[in-house]
Amino acid sequence: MEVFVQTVVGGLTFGAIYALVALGFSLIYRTMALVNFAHGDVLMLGAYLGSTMILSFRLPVAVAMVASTLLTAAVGIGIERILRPLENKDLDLMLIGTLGFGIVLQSGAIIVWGTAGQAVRIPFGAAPIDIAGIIVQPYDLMILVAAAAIGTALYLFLGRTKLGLAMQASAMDFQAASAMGIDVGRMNAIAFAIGSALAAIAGNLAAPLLYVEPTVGVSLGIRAFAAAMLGGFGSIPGAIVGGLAIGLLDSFATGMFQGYGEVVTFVTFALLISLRPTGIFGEHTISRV
Amino acid sequence: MSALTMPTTREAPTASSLVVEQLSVFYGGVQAVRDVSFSVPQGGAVAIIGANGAGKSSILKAMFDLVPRRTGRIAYGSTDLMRAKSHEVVWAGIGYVPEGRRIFAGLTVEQNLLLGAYRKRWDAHVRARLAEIYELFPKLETRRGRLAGGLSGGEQQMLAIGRALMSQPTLVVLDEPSMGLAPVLVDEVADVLSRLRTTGVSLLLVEQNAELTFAVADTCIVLENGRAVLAGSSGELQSDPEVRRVYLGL
Amino acid sequence: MNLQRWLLWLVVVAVAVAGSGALDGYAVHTLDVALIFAILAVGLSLTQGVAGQINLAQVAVFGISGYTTAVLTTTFHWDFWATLPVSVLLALAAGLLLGLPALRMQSHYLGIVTLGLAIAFSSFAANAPLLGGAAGISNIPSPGLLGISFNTDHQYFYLLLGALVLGLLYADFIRGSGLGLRLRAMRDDHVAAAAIGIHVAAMRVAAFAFGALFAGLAGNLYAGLIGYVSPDTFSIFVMFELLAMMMIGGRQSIYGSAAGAILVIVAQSLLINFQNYAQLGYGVLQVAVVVAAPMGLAGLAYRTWRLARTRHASGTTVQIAPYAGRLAQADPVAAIDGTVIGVTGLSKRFGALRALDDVTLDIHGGVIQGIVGPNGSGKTTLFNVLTGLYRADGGTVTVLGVNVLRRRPDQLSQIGVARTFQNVRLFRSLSVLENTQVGIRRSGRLWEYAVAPWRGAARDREARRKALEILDGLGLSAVAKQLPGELPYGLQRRVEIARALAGEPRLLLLDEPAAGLNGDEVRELGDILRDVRRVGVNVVLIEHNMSLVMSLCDRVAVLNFGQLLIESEPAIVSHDPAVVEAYLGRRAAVAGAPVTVG
Amino acid sequence: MLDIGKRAGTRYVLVAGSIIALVAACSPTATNPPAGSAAATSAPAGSAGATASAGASSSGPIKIAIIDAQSGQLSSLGADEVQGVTLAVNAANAAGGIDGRQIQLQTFDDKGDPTTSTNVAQAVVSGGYIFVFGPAESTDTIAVAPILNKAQIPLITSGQSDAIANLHDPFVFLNTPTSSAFDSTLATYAVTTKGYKSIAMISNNDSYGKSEHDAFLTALKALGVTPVADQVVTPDQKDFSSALTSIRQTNPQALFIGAEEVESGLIVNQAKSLGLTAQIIGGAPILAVPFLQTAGPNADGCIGTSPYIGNNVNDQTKAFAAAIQKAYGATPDLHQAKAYDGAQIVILALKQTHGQGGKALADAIRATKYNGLVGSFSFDADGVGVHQTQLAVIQNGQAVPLQ
Repeated sequence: MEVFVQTVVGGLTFGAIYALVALGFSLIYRTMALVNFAHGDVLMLGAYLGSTMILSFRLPVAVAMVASTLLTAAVGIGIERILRPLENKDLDLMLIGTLGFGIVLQSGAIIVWGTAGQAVRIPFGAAPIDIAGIIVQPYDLMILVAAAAIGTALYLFLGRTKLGLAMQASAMDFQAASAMGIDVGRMNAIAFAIGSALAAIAGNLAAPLLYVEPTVGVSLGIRAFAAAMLGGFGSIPGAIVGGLAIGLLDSFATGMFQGYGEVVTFVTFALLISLRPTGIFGEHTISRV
Repeated sequence: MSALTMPTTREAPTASSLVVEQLSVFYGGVQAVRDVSFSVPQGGAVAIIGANGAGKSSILKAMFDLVPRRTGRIAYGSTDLMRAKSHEVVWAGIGYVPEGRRIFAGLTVEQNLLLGAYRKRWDAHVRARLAEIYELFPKLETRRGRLAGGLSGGEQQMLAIGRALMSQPTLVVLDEPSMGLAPVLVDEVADVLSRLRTTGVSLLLVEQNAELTFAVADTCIVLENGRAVLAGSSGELQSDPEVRRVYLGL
Repeated sequence: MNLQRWLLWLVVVAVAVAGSGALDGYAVHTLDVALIFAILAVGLSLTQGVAGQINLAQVAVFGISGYTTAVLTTTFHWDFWATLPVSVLLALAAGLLLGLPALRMQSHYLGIVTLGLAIAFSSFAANAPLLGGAAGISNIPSPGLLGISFNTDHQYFYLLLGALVLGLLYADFIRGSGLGLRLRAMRDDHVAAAAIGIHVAAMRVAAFAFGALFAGLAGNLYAGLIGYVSPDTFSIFVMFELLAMMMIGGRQSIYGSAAGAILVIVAQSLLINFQNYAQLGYGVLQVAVVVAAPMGLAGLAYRTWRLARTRHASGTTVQIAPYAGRLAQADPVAAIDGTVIGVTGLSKRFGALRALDDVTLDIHGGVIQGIVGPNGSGKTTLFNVLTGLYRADGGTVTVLGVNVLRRRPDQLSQIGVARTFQNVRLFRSLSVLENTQVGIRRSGRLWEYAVAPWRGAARDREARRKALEILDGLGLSAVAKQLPGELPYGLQRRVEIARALAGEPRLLLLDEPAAGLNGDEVRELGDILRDVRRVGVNVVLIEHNMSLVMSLCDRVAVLNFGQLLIESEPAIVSHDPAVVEAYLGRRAAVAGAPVTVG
Repeated sequence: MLDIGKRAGTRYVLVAGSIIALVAACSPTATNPPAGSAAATSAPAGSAGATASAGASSSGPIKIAIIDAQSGQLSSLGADEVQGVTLAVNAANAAGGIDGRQIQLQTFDDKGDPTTSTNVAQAVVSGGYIFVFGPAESTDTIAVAPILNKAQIPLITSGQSDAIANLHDPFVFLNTPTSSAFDSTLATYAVTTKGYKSIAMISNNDSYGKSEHDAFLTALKALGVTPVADQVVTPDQKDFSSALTSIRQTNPQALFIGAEEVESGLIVNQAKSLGLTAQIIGGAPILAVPFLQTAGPNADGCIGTSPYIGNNVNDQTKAFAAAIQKAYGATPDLHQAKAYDGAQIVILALKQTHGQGGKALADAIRATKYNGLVGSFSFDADGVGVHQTQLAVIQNGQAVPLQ
């Protein structure tokens, strides 16, 4: 029981990180139909920017977080410019184009920061909460709360604000959206900026739990992509639920099957997606006539 | 009279006429529209009729830069639409009701309408406009919180028209507003469009439904294979055997 | 293959053999690895480039074969060559399994599922004691054959060169064969492919099987070359590299993919000491390829070649002969008596919309039947139900005496139903001839291409002859080698009819065949359809062009709001008040008088 | 659609023909009898190259290669080793080289990928290199060993897996003790010195983790102790709460970690936050910089074992650390140290052979006795040179020798 609950706690913490990354994936996909395989590397960039500001420039953690998020968002706008020709292309092209861009980001990071990584500490030293042997770190709780808050904020932004509605409209029917006077190109740039910002936030939040190095985004990116699919690609609640689900699945699989955990995670995932390709909250049409 | 008010002088772009000259539209190697010229005077109503595939919708799409390639001249007042991007056409004061409605199915009725006024600040003016649209289409008000995708075909058409009117356009372009509508609903659309005309808004209409066309438009252009083969007032064309031929193959 | 091509191959092989002798061990070893990846890329090109099935587990299948070879030679001490068939068969089995998800999903869904399975494989290999865990399996013996042991890189080079050349020839044969046509047709448009009788599910699985075949061969040879396998060898990073090689070379070209693999590996070996900047450049190259040359180097070469050729041939524009009634030269066949299509109480709803509402309609043999009605009246929905694209919500439909509800489109095609689409749906990367050839039906003996290619080739020649005959009949011979996108719209419509006729249908359904045609083309269409009926094919068309309907059709059915208004002779239909109202409105119908013009 | 060359056959024949002519013109060997003759093919191309460089070139620079990951996930390891080797070689060259000949050092990037490793191994063979330093990754070492053996090029690797020693390859040498040595030191300390009865294990399943796992388990069994928990994780894993909670339930006195630096750091962090109080023990990663960075304050009190426990142990290590700091601005750890030692050994051996490579060099390396940073080298038949590791405890972020 203790193991079970503790596994849930651990799974949810990393699940929340996956959820944040998956949110960015989904937002970019639903707005401009781009499957961005460089998203994990954008996370890496955000994490490096944040950790460098903390370690080298001695900025306060909160300032570093905000600044690195804004900076990554700005970079995201640039990336959107470069990847714009890939929108609505077939997956082969998006795959190799965005993977190629990921290679650019990774080798760029090695050139700038070198191969050695950076470690940042958990920003506050609050005592762990112990409930009948189940230990919850305040930082883990903060990540969960942050993911929930960001997910909710994004949901409200998309559903309640003019800009959010315009982005949704562009995603649903870009021709009709431009017939409303919406500049669809700008919506895409904004979506990419927000998606990149989400990756940067996830990178900053995850940094104290990991070690910031050029390849830190790879395994996070793959799991987050799986999470976005499992939740239903393009769906905001789906990204959250999918992220938590992958986090839990991963934790239980490695707990129960040890070294074979990764095998179990991905085979289970493949089976689930095969049974329900649309995911939990998914797109309703997969192949149109 | 109508719930619709004319655009207030403060906000209105100068009402002007639409001029289309020598317009051609190409899809790859295929020419869908060949050297079509016409104009819609300020406050006028023009309809383009013809069989499926004659190129009617392509003309409207060309206005909004939604076709692969177009040549010729399209101007609305002082705005050269050939140089405007899709969304900038709307800024010039043109509202568009696309073929097949193209409402945002995943958004609510009210969100759809508000997006029609995307270029304006969503303030009291827009709220007032929204109220006017609801007065014009009372059914939409009762469904304001519902997802637009769940509306019936007729309601969706009303929504598409209402959405286009939210920006207080001086010219409204409609692509087959009667498609798939029951006769009673076609009458309703015709009624709305007629009332719209009384507010001074110009109309450009692509239609299959002859009754609606002749009821609403002053002038009709008959298109065949991308070419304008006939033009005239609704009254003249209504009894023209050529039109009958186009419609019924007699 | 003609003499020129044989000569070309001879020269290429001779250059490779002579050139390799001059190279040092490193260069040859690099080439060896490049050749193995070329074989792998050729397989991936078949699955992904030719058949359009995203496969991110090609390297995992490669690994399955490599590990099989490793385990059998080291643990069980098999002879190297004895492991080849087993390795390939296991790879093939893995490929077939991998193809199953493709039956339910495509594009990025298929991508992430195959990626997930690939990760699962390398993770499994890192754990399984039989596979040596993370340390892998070393000391795999290199193969020997007839007293020659391939234990140097130079000797191995000849072995690999032979394997690659055979692989290329086979892949190129498959790509151009009837089977390859089907795979490419499915990639271009799987709905239209099903409508002409292609079993899409079988083709998707076959696509993965072909990829696996090459991966199996490559894996076996890899184990023999390197003598060592480990989970890292078959990681997803290697998969992404392979993908890049194929894309840079040109995914839809067999030769391009192979060249891409060789090029990338050779370039990497030359840039080995500039790693970080080389990686940066490599990433930039990938983005550039996608943006500037989505069909890779092969695409660029092809475009250059086309450009040179058209400049060469400028001034000689192809003259299209008008339709000259060649179809009618075929022997007239007795039309079917009685009901061809029997529809009873048919309903189809989309949400709240009743697209078809209790439609009952009998269409008889020997007549040209028109179906008309305003936009949105349910005509196309009716066709889609008749051809198996939509499931009906109620009612019964028999076509040619067979109850067709719940049948797949390709099964209906086997019964003898062919159709055209409202917006021409030709296979855009197949030539006019290929578009027609792929429509020719054959009893499903596609496995022949795998086990007895010469028999498949003979059938292809026969199919090609038939297709040329059909094109000749429709006056399309002059454009047989062109791509549909290069033709005017009217001719594209005619090609679509040729494709439909290639299946020797007994019933041809045409969805707005006159849309977008000019007056002459419409008249020609009428002539063609009359001749089509004369050779024994029942013709049903949806049409808006009323003059065509009135002049061509023997019977006309009118739909409005998903209901049947009337079904009768054209003259009666056009005077029916309900029809006039549907088209011209109530006033015209009530006024009545002008209707009697005709 | 892309049937290139279908109709352009003639042109291609011409092009291909001119390529032949070009190849023939450019390469003198191409005009020799083709490589099909029995003599040419049966002699491995590699050994021909090696013999040539070993015998013929008795003047000019002596070529030595480093094969290590310079990109990809293992690149930081590779970068460390290049520093250690370069420092030693530069010093030797400054002091006059080998009988007046300079040592020329070339780094080859294998990306940590076995296929690439074998590629670059061939490059080394063809390039006339007489000695190879590298790969830090055991799987890559196992992949390249047969190629270098065939070409008679000695190799000193930094991999410590027992599988390398088990190759019994006369050309392969290790500049570090094997996992068995590390882990028997640890096990003896835990069981005999501290008297721990309940010991838990957590290790990952990559080649390093697996090797550590097996070695520690064997050492424990030899001492008559069965671990109370034996959890296996994956190298990519980020969340260890399930494994660590299971371990916590067994309430062990010590927890052995068999994983690389960063993962060990993450495990320690999560173990501490779950309230696990067991003494943490582990191999060399526990004393390395990335671990200390990742674990931060949680590293204090952890006990690791390594042949090189820090830069402040004696004058030799202090001088070495200062030199690395001066040359690269970096603080060295085991990776630089063992690379430096390996390079010193080969330099000594080269002096013995007067710059000759091949079997002579291998024999000379085997015969070399050297008192280095990581211990006293004396090679055994399997190529293992040092057999001792020392224990150290982390105090205030520094490794301190354990008395």
